[in-house]
This record gives sequence, structure tokens and C-alpha cells, in this order.
Amino acid sequence: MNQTLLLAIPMLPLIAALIAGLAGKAIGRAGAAAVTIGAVGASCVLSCVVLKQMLVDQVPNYDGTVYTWLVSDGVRMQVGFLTDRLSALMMVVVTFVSLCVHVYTIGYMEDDPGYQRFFAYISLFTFSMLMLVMANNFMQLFFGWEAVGVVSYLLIGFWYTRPTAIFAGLKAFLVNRVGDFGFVLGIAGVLYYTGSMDYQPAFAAAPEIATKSMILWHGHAWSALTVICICLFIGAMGKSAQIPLHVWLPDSMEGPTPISALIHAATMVTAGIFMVARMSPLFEYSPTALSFVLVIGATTALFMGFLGIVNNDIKRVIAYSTLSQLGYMTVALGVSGYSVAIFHLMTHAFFKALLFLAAGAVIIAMHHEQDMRKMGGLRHRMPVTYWTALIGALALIGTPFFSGFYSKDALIDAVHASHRYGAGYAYWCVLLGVFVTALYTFRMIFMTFHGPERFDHHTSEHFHDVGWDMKAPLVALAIPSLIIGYLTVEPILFGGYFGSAIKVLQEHDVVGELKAEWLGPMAFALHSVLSAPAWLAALGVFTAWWCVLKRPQVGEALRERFSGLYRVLINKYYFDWFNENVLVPLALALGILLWRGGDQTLIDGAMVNGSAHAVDRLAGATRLLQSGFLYSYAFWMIIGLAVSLGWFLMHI
Amino acid sequence: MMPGALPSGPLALAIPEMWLAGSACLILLCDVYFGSTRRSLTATLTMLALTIGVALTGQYGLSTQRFLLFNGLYVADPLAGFLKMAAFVAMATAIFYSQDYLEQRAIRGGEYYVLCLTALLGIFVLISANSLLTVYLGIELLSLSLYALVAFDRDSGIAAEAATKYFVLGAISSGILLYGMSMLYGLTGTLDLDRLSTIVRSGPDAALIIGVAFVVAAIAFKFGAVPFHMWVPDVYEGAPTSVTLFIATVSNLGSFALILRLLAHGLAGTPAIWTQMLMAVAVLSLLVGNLGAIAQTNIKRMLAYSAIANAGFVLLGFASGVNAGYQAALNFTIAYVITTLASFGMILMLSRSGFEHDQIADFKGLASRDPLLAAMMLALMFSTAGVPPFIGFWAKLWIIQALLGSRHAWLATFAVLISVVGAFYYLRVVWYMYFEAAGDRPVPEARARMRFILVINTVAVTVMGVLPNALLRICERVLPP
Amino acid sequence: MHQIGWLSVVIWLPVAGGLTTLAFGDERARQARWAALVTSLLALAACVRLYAEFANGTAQFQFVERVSWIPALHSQYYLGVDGISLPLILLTAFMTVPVVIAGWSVVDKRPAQYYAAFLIMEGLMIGVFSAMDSLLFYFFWEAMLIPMFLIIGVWGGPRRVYATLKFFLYTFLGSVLMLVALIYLYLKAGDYSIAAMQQLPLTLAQQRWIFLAFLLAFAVKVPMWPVHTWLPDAHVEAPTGGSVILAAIMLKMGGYGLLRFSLPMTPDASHQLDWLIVSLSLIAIVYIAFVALVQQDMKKLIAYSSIAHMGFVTLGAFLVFYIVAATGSAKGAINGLDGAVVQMISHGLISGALFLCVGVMYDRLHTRDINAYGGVVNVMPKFGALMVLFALANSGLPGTSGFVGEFLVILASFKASFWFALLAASILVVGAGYNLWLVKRVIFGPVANAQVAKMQDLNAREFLVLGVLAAAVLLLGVWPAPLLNMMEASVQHLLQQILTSKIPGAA
Amino acid sequence: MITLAHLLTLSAVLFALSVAGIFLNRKNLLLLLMCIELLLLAANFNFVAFSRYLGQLDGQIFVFFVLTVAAAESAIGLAILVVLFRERRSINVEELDQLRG
Repeated sequence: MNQTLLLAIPMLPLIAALIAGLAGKAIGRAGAAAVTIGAVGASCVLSCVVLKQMLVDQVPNYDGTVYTWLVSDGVRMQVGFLTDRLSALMMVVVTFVSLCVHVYTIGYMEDDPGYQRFFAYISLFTFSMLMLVMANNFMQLFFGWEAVGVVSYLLIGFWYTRPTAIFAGLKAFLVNRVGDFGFVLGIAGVLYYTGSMDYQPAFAAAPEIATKSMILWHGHAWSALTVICICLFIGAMGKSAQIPLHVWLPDSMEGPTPISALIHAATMVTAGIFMVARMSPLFEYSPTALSFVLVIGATTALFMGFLGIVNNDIKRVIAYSTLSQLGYMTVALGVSGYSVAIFHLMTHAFFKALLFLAAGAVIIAMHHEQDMRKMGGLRHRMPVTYWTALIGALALIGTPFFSGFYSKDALIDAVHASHRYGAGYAYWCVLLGVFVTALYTFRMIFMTFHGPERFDHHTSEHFHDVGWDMKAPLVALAIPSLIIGYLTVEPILFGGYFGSAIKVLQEHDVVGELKAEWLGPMAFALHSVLSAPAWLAALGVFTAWWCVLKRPQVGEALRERFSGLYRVLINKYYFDWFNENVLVPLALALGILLWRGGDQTLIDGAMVNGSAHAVDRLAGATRLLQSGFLYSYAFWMIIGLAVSLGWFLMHI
Repeated sequence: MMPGALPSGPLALAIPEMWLAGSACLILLCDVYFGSTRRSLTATLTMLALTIGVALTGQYGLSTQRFLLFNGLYVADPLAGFLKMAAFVAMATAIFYSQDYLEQRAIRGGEYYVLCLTALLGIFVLISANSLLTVYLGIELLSLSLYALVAFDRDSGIAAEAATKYFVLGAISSGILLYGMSMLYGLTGTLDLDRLSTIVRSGPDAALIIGVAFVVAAIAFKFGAVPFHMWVPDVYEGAPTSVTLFIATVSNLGSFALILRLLAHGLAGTPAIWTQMLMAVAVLSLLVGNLGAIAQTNIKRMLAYSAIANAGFVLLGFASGVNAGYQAALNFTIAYVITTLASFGMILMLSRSGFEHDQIADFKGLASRDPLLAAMMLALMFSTAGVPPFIGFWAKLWIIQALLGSRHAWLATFAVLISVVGAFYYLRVVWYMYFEAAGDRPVPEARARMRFILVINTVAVTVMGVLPNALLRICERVLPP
Repeated sequence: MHQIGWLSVVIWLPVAGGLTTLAFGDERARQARWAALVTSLLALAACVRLYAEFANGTAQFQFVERVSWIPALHSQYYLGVDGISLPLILLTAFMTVPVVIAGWSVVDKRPAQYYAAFLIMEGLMIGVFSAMDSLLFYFFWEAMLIPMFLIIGVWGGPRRVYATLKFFLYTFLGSVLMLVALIYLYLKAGDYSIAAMQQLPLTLAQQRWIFLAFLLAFAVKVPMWPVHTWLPDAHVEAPTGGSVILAAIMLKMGGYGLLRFSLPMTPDASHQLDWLIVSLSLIAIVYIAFVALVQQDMKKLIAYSSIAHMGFVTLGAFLVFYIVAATGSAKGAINGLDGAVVQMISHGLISGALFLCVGVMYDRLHTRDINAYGGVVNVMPKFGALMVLFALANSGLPGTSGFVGEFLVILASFKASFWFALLAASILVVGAGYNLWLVKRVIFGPVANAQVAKMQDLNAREFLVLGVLAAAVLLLGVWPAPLLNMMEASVQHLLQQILTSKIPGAA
Repeated sequence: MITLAHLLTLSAVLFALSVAGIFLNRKNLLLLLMCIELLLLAANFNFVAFSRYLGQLDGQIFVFFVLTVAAAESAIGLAILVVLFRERRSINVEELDQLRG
């Protein structure tokens, strides 16, 4: 595969970003849009070309260096690309969603002063994300990893005059940094045990590392690989917003909606999932780490879902659903179902981006109103949005034949089939999660598009449906949300699509077990009607209908009934409360203590100025010695003489 | 070595002293006759005498080897030649700096210059002394002239007070010296330093200790080392600045000669006793000097304390008890003299009739009033503080090297640490000059000639700081191991 | 040997230029400025020439000049550079130019003296980095205090007197003991040349004393906790240019000293006492980072962050023995050493840039109090963008130079101990915390008050300065290889010196 | 029979007396001058005693010089005293405290 082609894929967005960012004024709004969309479009096409080459022309994987970043102590750190089917798939997903978002942005940001800046950012993001997925070594992976983090920081705080927005941006970056903190340690560990920063040597060395153990503190030897993997996964927890590092994602909704769709649903947040899948050759040898992954994922999947039920902000509902879905993917990773995780990642990318964009359309139409209690009955006013959103919702809850269905059901079956420690717990979480998902999803759909119009007169007067520049992406995304699962489930899961890109040990191969009773997508869908998930989903939809449309007061009643539980949910399990009222104050208090107490009082006060004062006092004393009286002078002379005489005569 | 073993060299070597004595008398006479009519005559004659003196010393005074004259009372060796040369030059510079000052203060008596010359003669005698007797005469000649000089400004109360204190304490110290000398004499039966150095080899016994202790005390007094330093601040402050300049610079050469001849040479046999005494005295001086200076507001007094501290450094050089230490001490003395000449010259430069520029606060804002002078004072202060690229740094460096070389690591460490404390008060002058506003303080007068000499003096401080080798080499040559 | 001693040129050209500037006098400020600019550019050009002619791949000292200086003390005018000192020299020459330009229209108090001080200091600092005779080294090392003393004291803020005296006495105290150690070594070696001292065998006890004496001198300069408290005061009071030079170059002398003196001259003592350095470094990284978090004065904040970042330098330099102890081989130690040097360079660029940024704001609002600002980006978009970039670089963002050094050191420290790496990596979180919190409070948000609303965006001069620095930061971040290649051989050599015991008989 | 020891003791006593006199007397400067004379005398006494004991003249010659110098010294001393009196109208030791600290 030729390198310039690969090089072009990330470089085009970068160049476009630089042009739009530095020469934004010169080329104007239209110019910026054109340049960036052109670039991203091109790299999308090229990505497809790459994918095609791999699938059709059977071109072998590419693993090559672009240039050497630095060499230190024989460790060669490079910038290079690894394109195998995993990264090829990711490239297509990323560039495609990114393209849609670019187009959608034209309309969404049309009256925003920071138009060019916005395009610059999202193009830059596309570049960073591509660097991340195309990396063939840890250094570059980390580069992309941090770069997407920064761009997301900038984009969440895009409206930098809004205090909430910049706060959310800072929060997102810091929480991600906590993850990266672990990630760096993981990378350092990899280098320590493999002596190389590249993937291949590291993967090759995995079995051997698994046998090593490191002493973290006296007497407690840990499997080196487990430590490394957990460290790496902590990074993933940051990016993919797993409990307890999930807190930044809901707040990130402060950013413009296209961003929520692109970064906080489709691409960046899935980087963690991608990374773990990419590292499958390492994780496979550490069941302990995988169990850890599994439990974290399961917990996220279920408990973040609950939060979606009680929330009224349309974007936040989707955000929590994203969290929950990321939890699903993590669970899949935890049971060694990497392919399933990536499959769900892909489908989710489409339908979740779709939902976000639809929500964005609604928000625009409602003049930046996000509270679902002030919506309702919009299906008549914006049909296209309604239907596409509906497709997205159905896909999300896993309606048979929809894309989401294949990924999610396969996932659940995989968990069911797994015997890993914690798989039982995880199974119940994901199963219950199906009901919860259906519930909040359709609660949202119903509250937004059905029922009476609850918005005030003014809004309804100035209401205007969005233009096609924003509808087109909806449609463009609706199609894959509908069919992509049906088309690709077989090759991706059972066709050995990933080949060498993903490594699963024989004894962990749950997907392989599923393959045994696999009869093709059609049968899978029909068969599912008899399975628990489908019914749970249906029940969820029904409940939503009952509580929202049939008996709206029921919700109220429930809230009264379980007020305690409600408070816990509305406060997001008090995570934010803890961070903002315990962690941050503690850090600041510590800072103050060390500064005032340590630096100013102890070091400066006691040591530095203290000695200065001491000298001063001594000087004063010496002055007094010089009394000015002749006889005292003479006296001192004689004393001096006498003392020296005495001393030496005594020490003869 | 026995006296006379060396050929008693030609009298020519004593020409500097002879010339000095002669010219002193002549100038006195001239002053008596023409002084009242031709005011600046005496000064001019003095400068002339000094210049000729330099020439004569260059011609006859320098000798590459050691000669004994006057039955061993008088020694002429390379060191003597060098020190006399230095003394001449320093004296000339000092007088040059003083002229305007004296004019303004109406201190016109020609005796002033005569006294300077006699004092210088005393120093010369000290430099060439090779017998307890010569040493004593030298000291007295120097001291008596200085007492008179300090009291020279008849209308100044503090001058009189300073003179009194100086006189009384000085007299006591010479009494002590004599007492010590008598002990040594009684112990050895000789006044000759060469003989002394050969005879006194015995281990410490009481009489010797008494003798040495007394002598060391007297020497410490001359250096103004603690606890015999009490006169220094008062005299420095009380005396007319021109005289302070003299005491602070030229007479230091005498003190150096004194300690070298008497202890390093005469008592070379029993270094153990006096080195230890010197250590104690030196450490005390460094402490008291540096601490005392911090508390001062009067720059003359501050420099007095700084002088005490620096005396401590010189004594440390001797305390090392090795030749390298003496060389270092010599180098230090020369460096100190050159720097101090300029520092006091600066004060004289800035003083004007009716205004003694002797408060540190008077330096405030000098940088904006007269950048050149401020820059020079900056150099001088940093030099005295021992910061490169100035001569003072090498002076201290060599002392410390000598101490380390003679296994006195702790003394060396103490010395450098205390000089950090010392740095503070030199910095304060710089701070006043550069960081403080001038207020309504006047712009210094032009005085082109004096400025010029000051510049040369400061440039010397800097150049010898960047290229210190020459001075070091000389010190090595005149003090061969 | 070269026909022209280029090192002498880069040392004395700025000094001469400084004197010329001085000669112009404050009355003819314009000429003085131009003289200063031209001099600094010429010096930079000369340094670039050095770089061009420098041969990578050898640990030999290059551009060596050896002239008799003080035969009486066996000390020579002996210059030379290797892969460790050349980068620092380049940094020095590079950073002086922005300083000169930054002061262009801002400094109107005694401008000639201002520029003279900086140029003379540039020469002396380059002298420090290129001296191969320890007495010459000390000569430059001390002499350089004088101009800095004046810069802070004359052009400084309200508490400048306290700051200058603290700065001078602190550093003077540190260096005098180093002088004692140097003289001691000289008496043993009979020669002041650094090479001779590095080969001198010493017993462990001797090494320990010498090491501690050196440590005090270098620790104060770096500065390491707990002898760091002079730095915040000095920075807060110093004029912008002073802060830039202080942070960008003077601190590096400490790190350079550790690499050039402590480690090679007293390897065994370094081995025995490395726990001290490592723990102090880790304290500096963690403790100081938290202190930086709560600063209200921008300069203080950046000053504290400097201390934390210099902690990586000292940490990286002294990991060697732990790595050997942990893994049995010195593999990876070089990561630490490389990291240390790269961190010095990058911190020089970034902290310098940040101080310039603060200066830009200070020139407009005359306060450094964070609370006085807010929403600056609304009125100064260009500036905002650059400031954010530098803040991110300061928090070690990959793709900027700030990342390289920290990354290498963390990699190395993991080899030494998991917990070292853990503590060191905490800077990722806390560092991002104070940097971005600063940005949040100063740059972003709605326009805070009327004064901010009146702020003008960067003028061409300021934009040029910051732009060039930004380019350097990014370039070094995206492609650090050239720098690493320059150092490689010398660092290898250094490692050999560190690992060979100097205890007589041991070896 | 008077031995050297007696003489030395005597001179020591003289020395001690003079020293005591110097810092016990806080009134009159003239007394100080006298004490100083006594001090020199003690030293002279030593010299003479030793030269007698050693049977050589150097010591006694020295004494001549000392006496001469002492004379000059007291001359200058008195001169200074006069100046002081002119300025202060008193020669009280306790009032000599303008210079201090």
C-alpha cells in the first residue's frame, strides 16, 4: 500500500485546519467550509479506497515509518502508520461521520462568529483522530490520544464567553489527564518490558511479559502484564468515560451539538474501546485486567442508563445513553469479544451521531431550547428529523433488523457465553440495560416528537424547520443506522474480518462459540423475537409510552414515591458533588498549606529571613561592644591578651 | 643562617630611606620659609619627592637576593624592594586624592605632608627591619606620625577624640610589644631576628609563650584585629578622610612587613604557638568585622569594620603557617590596598567643602547623578566583596587555597561563608547607588584630574581581576619558599 | 583548533556589544537599541555557525581553545563544547534576541544600561557553558550575578531590593562552597581543567563532601526544593526580560553543573546520595505543582511551574543508579539523561515564552494579578491563541517541546521504580490543572472589566517574538531528533563516566 | 640576694599596676599618660634586668631608644591632649564617647 496515500489521509484535514485557522479571515466563511469539507471528503474517499484495497484487492497490512521522531538509548521513537482491517474500518467510520458533521455544521453554525475557527477545530480533530487510529506505535498513539483531548477541550469551550462551557472544557481535559496519567505509565511499562515503542514487538512479547511479575510494595508481586494493562485501561476509562472518570462527558454537552455528535458520541470517546481492541494481544494474556474491564464496563452500562431516565435535557439524555453504550462496548472487550465491541462501536457511531444531529436540528428549530419538557408534537413540524431520529432510536434500543440490534444482541450473547470472572454480573447488567435503554430512548422520542406542543407561543411563531444542509447528513446517517448491521454482521463477527488485527486466545473465544449456532442475519433477527432482550426492549418502549403519553402523571407519582432514589439519580450519584466539594477543595487546601506553611513560613520565614534576622541581631550586639569608652577598649585588649596567655600556658 | 654569613651589601640599598628622610627635612624647611606664601608648594614638592623616590628605589632599592646592612639591623631583599615601591605609589596616589580635600578643609599646614613622609619612612624601616630594635623604631615612627595626622584637623572635636583614643591604645600596644620583645630577648639574648629564628626552636615553654603572646597582641593591634580592633572604627570615622585613607592603605603595607618579619621570619622556629593565636584572632576579626559593618550607616565606619574583616583574611594567610599562605597574604594586602585607595578616593571625590560625604545614604541615586562614578564604586564594592571579575576575588581565592593546602578546610569554609554575610553591606552601597532615587542630592563636581586617576585605579582593579597572573607571580617571586 | 576561536567570538562579541551599547548612553537610546539588536543577532548567527560545524557522533569537545591564563594557578583560558553544552549555548543566544526585541519600546528607564546588562550577561552565560577550566567556569558563573543583580534591582518591581538581595546572597552562598570544593580538587589534581578533575581518583568520603558542596551551588540555581524560595520573588520583581533570562537560561546552569561536575567528578558520592536528589526532585515535582495551583500572581505561578519542571531535570539526571539497581543494567538511563537535557532546552523556550506573555499583558494593564484579567481572548485573539499554546506546551502536550523531556524522564523513571514514575507522571494532572486553570481565568470567559476591554492585541513586534518562540516549541516537539542526535555521543560518554567508580583501587 | 626572678616579678607587678590604672581610672586623661609611662617602664625594667643577667649590653641600648621614643610619645600625647581640651573644654575620659557603635 503506498505511503503517500496513507500520509494524505491525515494530512489533508491538518492542512485544511491550518488554512481555515490561520487564514480564516482571508478565505472567508464559505472558503473555510469549502476547504475543510473538501479535505475531509477527500480523506474519506481515500479511506474507503484503503478499505477496498484491503477487502477486495487483499492488499496486505501496511506497517511503516514516516519519520523518526527521536532515538534515545537505542529506543527508536517514530511516527508511522499501521493499516490493517481494524484501523481501515476506524478510518472509514471516522472520516465518514466527520464528513457528515462538517456538512451539518454549515447550517448549524451559520450565524456564529467563530465559523472558521470551528471548521479549523473539527478538521484538526479529524487529523488527530486519524493519527490515533493509524498509529503503529505507542508514542504516536499517545500523541493522537492527547491531541484529540485538546481539540475536544477547545471545542467544548468553543463558546468561550460562557463560564459553564469553559468550565466543562477544563473539567473534560483534567479528567482525561487523569486517564492519560495511567496511560503513560502503561506505555512506560511496555517500553520497560519490551524495549520498544512499536506495536509489533510489544505484542510479540506479551506472553513473555505475562510470566514476569513486579513488586509494587514489599511482598506483593503483581503480574507485570496486569499492571500494564490496567494502566492502559485507565487511559481508556478517561477517554471512553467509564465510571468513575465519566463525569466529564455529560458536561461536554456544553459544546456545539455537531461536536457532541462527532467527538462525544462517534469517535473520540470510542478511542478507548479502539485502543483496548488494538491492544488485544496484550490484554488477552491478563484475565485479571479483562475482568476489571468487564466489571467497570458493566457498571457503567447499567448505572449511566438510569441517569438517562430522569434527565430532561435532550442532549444530556443522549449523552448518558452514550455513556451506557460505551459501557456495553467495554463489557464486550471484557469478555474478549473485541470484534463485537468494534462492531457495536461502528453501528453506535452511526445511530448515535444521527440521534445527536437530530437533537441538534430540534434545538436549532427551537431556538436553542434543550429542555424536553418545553417540546412535544414536533413530528408534524419536522417530519424528516422525526423519522430519522426514530430510526436512530430503534437502532439504539436494538430493534431486530436495525443495525443496533445485531451488535447489541451479539454482544449480550457473547457476555452470556463468557465464563470470565464477573461475567455473570455483567450479563444481568447488560440485560437490564436493554430495558433501561428502551425506556429513556423512547421517553425522549415521545417527549420530543409526540404529545401536545408544550412550547410557548413565541417559540411556535418563530419556529422554523432546518434546511437540507442539516437534513442531508441525517439521512446520510440514517441509512447505515438502518442497514449496516444487517450487511456487515456476518463478515465482521464470524467472517474473520479482523484477521490478525485482533488476537483472541482459543479459550476466551466467546464469539467463536456464538459462531456455532449462527445461521445468518435473517435467522438471527427472527430468532431473537423469542429472546429476552427483544421483550425487555418492547417492555421499555411500552413503559415509556405509558408514563409519557398515556398517563403523564405516573412519572410524577413515581418521583414522589421514590424521592430518595430520584434525588440520587438527579444528582448523578453525587460524583460531581464529590469532585467539586471534596477533591478540588482538598487539592487547593493542600496547595495553600504547602505554600503558606511550607514555603512562606518554614523555608522563607524560619530558615531564610530567620537567619537574616539572627545576623541582624548579632550585628546590633557587636555594635554595643564598641561602647566608645577608652577604658573598655583597653579592657578588651588586656582581656584578649590574658585569655590567649591563659589558654596557652594551660596547654603547654 | 648566621649574620655576616652573607656579605653585608652596599649601602646603596638603603637609598630610599635616606632619600625619604632627607627630603622630609628639606620639605619641612621649605615649608617653614615659603609655605605661607606659596601654598601648594609643599604638596608639589612632596609629590616630586615621592616620584624621585620611586625612581631611586627602582634604581637602587631593588635587590634580587638578601643583603644585611648596618650589622644586620637592616635587611634588603626582593620583598623589601617591592613593598617600598608599592608604598611609594600608594602614598603618591593617596596624597593625590587628598589634595582637594585638604584645600577645602583649609588644612594647609605643610607639616601634613612632612608627617606623611615620616610615617612612610616608618613603614620603610619596618619593611627592612631585621632586628627587634628596628621593628620597634619603625612602628613608633609610623605611629607617632599617624597620631599627629589624625589630630591634624584642629577644629574637629571627633578628630581630637579619635586621636586620643588612637594614641592611648597605641601606646599601650607598644608597651605590650616592648614587654613581649623583652621576654624574647631574655629568652634568647639577642635582638637580631635571624638569630632569633635559629635559636627559638625549642618547644613551647612559659616564657616563650608569654613573649609570643605579647608580640602577637601588639601585631594584632596594628592590624586592627579583634579583640585589639577597638581603635579602628573610631579612628577611621574621626580622622580626616584623607588620613583615614592613609591608615587604611599605606600603613597596611607596614603591618604586613611587621608580621612577616617578626613572626613569619623571626619566630619561624615555633609556628605552632602564633599560628594558633592568629587563627583565633582572625576568626574573631572575620566575625566581628563583618557583623559590625552590617549595622553601620557611616561609610567610613563601615569600611573600618570591613578593614577589620579583611585583616582577618590576611591573618588567616599567616595562620596557615606555610609560605604559600604568606604569598597569599601579600597578594591580598596589595589587592586590598589598591581597592581601598579607590574606595576612599571615591569618598574624597564626592566630598566637597562643607560637606563630608561619609554617610552610606549619601550614595543614594548616584547612578543617575553620575553613572561613571557609580559604575566605578560598583566595581570596587564587588571587588571588596570578592566577586569576579575583580581583583578582590583572586585575593580571597588564594588565601582559601593556602588554607586548604595547609589542611585548614574548616577555616576556609568559615572564611567563605562569613564573606557571604559580608557581601551584604557592600551590596547595600550598590543598592543605594542604583536602586534608590537621587532625591535632591547634588551632582558630583567634575574634577577631571582626580576622576582620571580614579578611573585608572578602578581599571587596574578590573584588569588585574581579569588577568591576575602578574601580581600572583610577583608575590611568588618576592616571597620564595 | 580553528583559526578563529568561534567560542571566544560568541562569548566576547556580546560583551563588547554591551560595552558599545553602554557607550552610546541613555541619551542616544535609539542607537543603543539597534546596537543591542545587531549584536544579539550577530551572536546568534555565530552560534548557528557553531551548530553547522558541530560534528555529531563524537563525545570529543569541539571548537577547543586553550590559551595560558593564570599559570600561577595552573588555570587556562580553556573553551570547548560538546553535545550537552552546545544546545544550551544555542538556547542562550536564541533567547537573548526576543528579550532585546521585547524591551524595544517598553523599557525607557536607562535603556542603554538595560541592554548592556543583558548582552554582557549573554556573553558570560555562554562562557559558563563553554568553559572547560573550572576556574574559568567559576569566573563566569559568579561574574554573571552582577548584571542580573542590577537588572532585577534597577528595572524591577516594588519589592525589588528584597528580591535582589535574596537572589544574590542565596546564589552567592551556594557558589562559595563550590569554590572551596573546586580549589580542593585543584590541589589534588594540580590543574583546574575540568577534564583533569573528572579523572581524579577520590575516596568516597572526599567525594561526599565535594558532592554536597557542588550540590548546594547547583541546587540553588536549579532551583531544587527547599532552596527554591528566591526564585518566585526574583521572578515577580524582575522586569520581563530578566524573568525570561532567569527562567530560560540561568536555571539551566544548575542542571548543567550537575551533569558536568557532580556526576562525572563524584560518581560514587552521587551513587550514594542519589536518593537525596531523587526525593528532592520528586518533592519539587509534586509539592511545587500544588503550590503553583494556588498562586494569584501569574509570574509567581509560572515561576513555581518552572521549579516543578526543573524537578524533571534533576530527576532524570540521577535515575541512573536506581535503574542499574532495579534492572541490573544501565539500559534506559540515557533516556533519563536525554530527558533532562531536552527538558532544559524546552523549558527554556516555554517558560521564556510564558514570561513574555505575562509581560505583554503587564505592559497593558500593569498588574500580574490573575483576578484583574478575564476574557482576554475577546480583545486579543492572536495573543490568546499563542498563550493557550504555550500553556498547553507547559503542561507537556505531545507535539510541543514540553512533552519530549517529561516523557523521556517518565519512561526512565518507570525503569527505576514504578512509584517514581507514578509521582513524576502526576505532573500530567496537576500541571494541566494550574496551566489550564490559569488560561481559563485569564484568557477565556466574558470580558472581565473595562480595562481588559481596552487592551490592544499584539503589535507586530510582540507577535514576531512570540510567533518565533511558538514555532520553535512546535518544531522541537514534532521533530526532536536533531537535538537528540547532537547530544547522543556526549550523553553516552557521560554515562560511562558516571558508571566508572573513582575510588582508588575500586574501579 | 636579688635574683632575676625578683626583678621580673617586679616588672610584672609594674605592668599589672599600669594596666589596672588604665582601665580603673575613668576620670583624667593625664593619669592615663602616666600609666603608659609606667607600662614602658615595666618593659624597660625587663630589658635591663635581662641584659644584666645575660651580661650583654643590647638590652640596655634598647632601653635608651625606648626612653627617647617615650619622650617623643608623651610630647605628642600632650599635644593631642591640648587639642582635645581646646575642643571639649575637658579631658575627662568618660566624656570621650562621641565615637561609638
